[in-house]
Amino acid sequence: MQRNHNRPKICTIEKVIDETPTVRTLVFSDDVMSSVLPGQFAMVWIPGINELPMSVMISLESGKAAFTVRRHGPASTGLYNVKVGQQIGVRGPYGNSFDLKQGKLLLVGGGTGLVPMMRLLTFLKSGDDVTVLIGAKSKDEVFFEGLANSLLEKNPHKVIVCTDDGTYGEQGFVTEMVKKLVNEIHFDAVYTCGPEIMMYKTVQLAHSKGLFVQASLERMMKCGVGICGSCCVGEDLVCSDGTVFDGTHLLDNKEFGHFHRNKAGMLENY
Amino acid sequence: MQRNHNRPKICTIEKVIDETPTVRTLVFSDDVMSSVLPGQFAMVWIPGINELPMSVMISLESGKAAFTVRRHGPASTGLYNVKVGQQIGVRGPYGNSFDLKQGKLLLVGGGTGLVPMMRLLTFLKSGDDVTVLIGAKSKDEVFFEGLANSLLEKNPHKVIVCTDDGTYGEQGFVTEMVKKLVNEIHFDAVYTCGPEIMMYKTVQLAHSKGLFVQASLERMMKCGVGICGSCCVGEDLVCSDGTVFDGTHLLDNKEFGHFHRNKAGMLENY
Amino acid sequence: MEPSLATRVGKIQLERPVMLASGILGISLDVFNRLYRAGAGAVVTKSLSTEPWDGYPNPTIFSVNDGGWINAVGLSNAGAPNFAKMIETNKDVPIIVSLVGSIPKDFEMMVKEFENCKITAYELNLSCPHVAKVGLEVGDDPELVKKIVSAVKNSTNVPVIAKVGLGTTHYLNTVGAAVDSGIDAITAINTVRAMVIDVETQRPILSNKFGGLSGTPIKPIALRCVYEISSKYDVPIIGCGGISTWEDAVEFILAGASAIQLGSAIGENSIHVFNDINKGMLEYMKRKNYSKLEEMKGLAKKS
Amino acid sequence: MEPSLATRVGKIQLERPVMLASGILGISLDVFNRLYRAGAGAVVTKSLSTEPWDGYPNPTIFSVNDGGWINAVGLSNAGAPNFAKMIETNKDVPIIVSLVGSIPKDFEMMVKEFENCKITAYELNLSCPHVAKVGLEVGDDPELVKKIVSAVKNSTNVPVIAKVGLGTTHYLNTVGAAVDSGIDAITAINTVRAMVIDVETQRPILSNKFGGLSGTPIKPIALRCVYEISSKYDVPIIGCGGISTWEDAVEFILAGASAIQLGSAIGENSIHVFNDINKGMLEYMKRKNYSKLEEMKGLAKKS
Ligand SMILES: Cc1cc2nc3c(=O)[nH]c(=O)nc-3n(C[C@H](O)[C@H](O)[C@H](O)COP(=O)(O)OP(=O)(O)OC[C@H]3O[C@@H](n4cnc5c(N)ncnc54)[C@H](O)[C@@H]3O)c2cc1C
Ligand SMILES: Cc1cc2nc3c(=O)[nH]c(=O)nc-3n(C[C@H](O)[C@H](O)[C@H](O)COP(=O)(O)OP(=O)(O)OC[C@H]3O[C@@H](n4cnc5c(N)ncnc54)[C@H](O)[C@@H]3O)c2cc1C
Ligand SMILES: Cc1cc2nc3c(=O)[nH]c(=O)nc-3n(C[C@H](O)[C@H](O)[C@H](O)COP(=O)(O)O)c2cc1C
Ligand SMILES: Cc1cc2nc3c(=O)[nH]c(=O)nc-3n(C[C@H](O)[C@H](O)[C@H](O)COP(=O)(O)O)c2cc1C
Ligand code: FES
Ligand code: FES
Repeated sequence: MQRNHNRPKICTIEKVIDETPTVRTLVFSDDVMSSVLPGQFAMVWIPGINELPMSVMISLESGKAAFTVRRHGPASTGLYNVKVGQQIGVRGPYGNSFDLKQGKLLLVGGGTGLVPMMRLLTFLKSGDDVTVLIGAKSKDEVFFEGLANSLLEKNPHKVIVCTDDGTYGEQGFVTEMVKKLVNEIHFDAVYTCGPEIMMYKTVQLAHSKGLFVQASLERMMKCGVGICGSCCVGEDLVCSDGTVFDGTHLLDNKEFGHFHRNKAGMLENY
Repeated sequence: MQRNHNRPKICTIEKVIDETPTVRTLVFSDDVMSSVLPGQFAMVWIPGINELPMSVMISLESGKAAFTVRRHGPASTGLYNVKVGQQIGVRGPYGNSFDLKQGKLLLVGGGTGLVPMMRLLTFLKSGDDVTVLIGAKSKDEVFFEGLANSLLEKNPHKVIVCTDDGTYGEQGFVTEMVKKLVNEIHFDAVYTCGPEIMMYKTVQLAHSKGLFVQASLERMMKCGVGICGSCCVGEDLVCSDGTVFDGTHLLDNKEFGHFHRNKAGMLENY
Repeated sequence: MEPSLATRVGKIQLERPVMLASGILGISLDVFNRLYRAGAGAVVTKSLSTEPWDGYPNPTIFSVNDGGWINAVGLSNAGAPNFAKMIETNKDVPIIVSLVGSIPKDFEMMVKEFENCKITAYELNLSCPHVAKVGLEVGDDPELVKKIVSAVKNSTNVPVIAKVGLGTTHYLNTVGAAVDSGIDAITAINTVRAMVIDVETQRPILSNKFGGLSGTPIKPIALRCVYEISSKYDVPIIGCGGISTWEDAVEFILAGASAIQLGSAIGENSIHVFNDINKGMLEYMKRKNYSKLEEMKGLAKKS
Repeated sequence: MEPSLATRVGKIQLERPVMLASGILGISLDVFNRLYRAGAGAVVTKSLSTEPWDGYPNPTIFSVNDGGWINAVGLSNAGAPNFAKMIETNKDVPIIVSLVGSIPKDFEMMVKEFENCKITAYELNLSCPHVAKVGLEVGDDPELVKKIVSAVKNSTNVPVIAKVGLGTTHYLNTVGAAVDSGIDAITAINTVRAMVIDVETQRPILSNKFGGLSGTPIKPIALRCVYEISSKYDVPIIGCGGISTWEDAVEFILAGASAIQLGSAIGENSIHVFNDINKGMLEYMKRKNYSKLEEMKGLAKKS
């Protein structure tokens, strides 16, 4: 039978990597998921617990993919606790992906928002000059710095970590660093994924300099295919119109940066 | 949408040819039906009347196909009465087809059983030496003699008509002629379609001489796809195992030549 | 002359016959506007309750092998009062407000909330197959249906539609009860109660175990319901269930529907499906020489 | 150790769990033998009436776009007396005789006819959705079901199965009535009442207009019925509806079925489907370390 991409396909976890005390990467084999585009996500079923949207993390082994999850509420904690040999269900991939520009690129990622950024790095052209900004609360929560550097080995690049408390890298919000960089450098493209306030500021800053900027959004998701409506931001559907949107489009959207919807579908402030 | 071969596709009749006072050929355009194999049939829906299995007749125009129908009961009479511009539904093609042998070939057709024989003629190799026997009750009911001759233009061939009453061609049952010919000539293959008694005798005669022989059977049909069972002959299903069977196989079948099933599925003698 | 897609469902006048079904993308006015621009003749809101509901945990929707979708969203919604506030600014979109509740009072309270909104009709969800005490559990009780329909009809002048589905009593009795109580139209049908089990983990995939089957698998079932209703009752019908092409839409009109709704098809074909169907129906009408949709209505019953 | 596909449906012992459903290829003993050799664990005959029936004119069966089949064969059959004569010589095949009728007397008369035949069970068709006065019209009347089941149980020692479907009353009540009257097993479900209209000729395609939907579209509906029955009643269940792969078969076992039936899948995959499913189930059982089918039964209800 042909694979039905909209029904959970059962995958067995083959490896678990602790990235920080609260973030883990779970690796599994799946040809479809191993070759998704940066910005695309899957709906991940943790049997008996819940189903969550997750960006598809790269694996350095071919034919494999991963999820990098921060434990938070019951659902993500359920996924975080999945052990090697246990099964999850994966459907998708869903959503569009970042438009790949060439030249001087700025990637701004916060927390698990780094996941699509890492995949983006695997799509770079040889001449690209890449700056990766990694935002984290404190030293403990920094991850993927080494991975970013190794993926960028062959490119001119910089990986800058900013921690809110200054326990590692630069001190301050990552958006302060964005401000500084876009003032100094003309980037051919700015890509961002992470907490919405971070993305909102990054988009505003890049846009104010006339830079091409795209952000990958997160919203409550049920279907992943544009039926249920739970992921809407203004008139856009994050699952099927996004997750990646152009900055110019987003700044016209009254909800971006300000509201998200809860489980009942009501707008709530960020 | 992809074509669903098991649901009637509506076709408009473009031409009606009177072959005899009781037989008509209805021509329509359809790429799928124009290129079926000899022995294959369609289920033909006459809206408001019935649906009948019909061998798919050739058309000399490309992209077209036809049905050649003898008016008999209400169903076939309904089809016979369809006018140019009216619509019928066609599903299929169904069934297997004759195994194409080369060399000296004998084709034995009776009535509308000539339909698959005519299509078989369009599949001949250039060297084939072909004898076509056409059986009919009387002169009035002879058709496709000219067509057979013109299809065989480029081959060594003979078209022999036998009428029961001797009003045209040779006098006597076509099976008498079969007997004569198989006694004289070693045919590389014998193909037959028509009244079951004719096929039964033809198969017996050919088989007794050790000739390769195949017959295309008719039975009551509802589904055409091997679900309903109404077309069974012994353990064989005419619609999906046939319509074409090897003579050796048929002579092992206790029902062939003796019984067919009525609408209630009961065996009735021929 | 260009044929017209305009249609009348009893007192409800629509420019185009294809509506968005309830529960599909039905939570935001911005999205309603987009769907209307994309060719929907009207949009039905997510079914609303007196208070906000979170619905069931995920998995709540996925597709069934061999076509169709199964869902048990669990009627998550912002509640009628919040929703009414959101659509207060509506000017352009024909919005049909779907309501779900257990007793007449629930519905009366909700109808009050929408007094200041520009809406086209109410649709009473008497047919959700996977939430206790509402939906089908109401629709399966024709006496209760009578009370609810009468209560709503007494509370508003806006047309009221009853949405029915296959439950544990005969849905035609539910239709009869609604018709007796003055309903303005019937939507048929909702999803059909169903289940999918994953053989590897050996459990139902939906968190609620049971859900509703929608999309192409239920189309022939929905179509026979429309045909049966239109053969038995003189009530305007909105056909719903598995419609994804213009041929599907025409089938429902020929069976007696005045308009149609669709949901699942958006999951396969995106919201282009509205315009694709509009275009296909127009071409069909031209070819068959109809000037108005009305002329096609119920023709299959004449054969 | 090689796992075993043998299964017990109440008093009925089968070597393999996949049976041929009623009405599919069910008119000839020769074909039964062939299907048995092809891997069917048992074959159910076409539903038989007291006298021969011609059934409806064609079109009687065709496939629905997007999967599945619709049929209104109209229960054409040779009648119980003729059929009994035909299968008198049966030695090898586990044959389940399907019976259809309106009143207890019909069934009693037919059971008598089979006294000299080697048969495995009777299956009472209480669920054909497209023939008047029999099938669903009987199944929708639990009181009549009780009378019929009691009458048949009093007439024979052969196990008796009741086949239910979605009608106009709650099918679980029909199951309950059958269980109360001593039924040995339940088959669920029959086809679901449905219709297809051709938009060019503007008429229902089936000569009977209404027919029954079978095949993949009804699988999630059938599966929930099996799960519901096995959750409510302690009765052996045979799952039927849309099964075409070993995964489908396993889903039904996990939902509580002891065996399964299939029909439509043959139209897509030919009779190889029996062996394909047998093989797939065996591999699954090996992988999951089951030695007997019984061990998998109903596991999805534990989650
Ligand atoms: C496109 C996309 C990609 C994502 N990628 C990642 C990733 O790579 N790593 C990661 O750790 N997290 C990711 N998330 C966020 C993740 O889906 C969860 O929202 C987050 O883990 C919080 O879950 P929870 O445990 O608090 O949920 P709970 O509080 O247990 O929530 C229960 C339910 O609410 C839903 N829910 C609650 N909040 C959200 C939300 N903001 N978005 C979607 N669903 C929500 C959950 O799906 C779940 O069904 C992504 C979200 C989206 C939309
Ligand atoms: C594979 C195949 C190919 C055929 N090709 C042709 C052809 O090219 N030209 C032609 O004129 N006839 C053909 N027939 C025979 C044709 O299908 C009818 O059986 C025949 O026309 C008699 O129909 P009627 O009008 O008497 O049917 P009615 O008496 O009106 O019968 C009503 C119903 O019975 C069915 N029925 C009755 N007898 C038969 C039968 N022997 N086989 C199948 N169904 C039956 C009909 O399908 C119909 O549904 C073919 C039959 C088969 C099986
Ligand atoms: C995800 C989803 C949510 C639904 N929510 C509702 C609802 O809240 N109220 C309602 O009346 N119907 C609801 N339905 C049923 C649809 O409105 C519609 O009746 C059904 O899906 C059949 O149409 P379709 O096949 O075009 O999807 C929902 C269906 C789906 C798929
Ligand atoms: C052509 C056809 C004829 C049928 N005839 C009968 C019948 O006589 N008696 C019966 O109980 N069920 C009958 N059925 C229903 C099947 O036995 C079965 O319940 C239904 O088709 C669902 O199974 P499937 O999806 O595997 O086909 C028939 C089904 C089809 C497709
Ligand atoms: S998650 Fe359902 S519409 Fe986006
Ligand atoms: S026609 Fe139905 S099995 Fe052959």
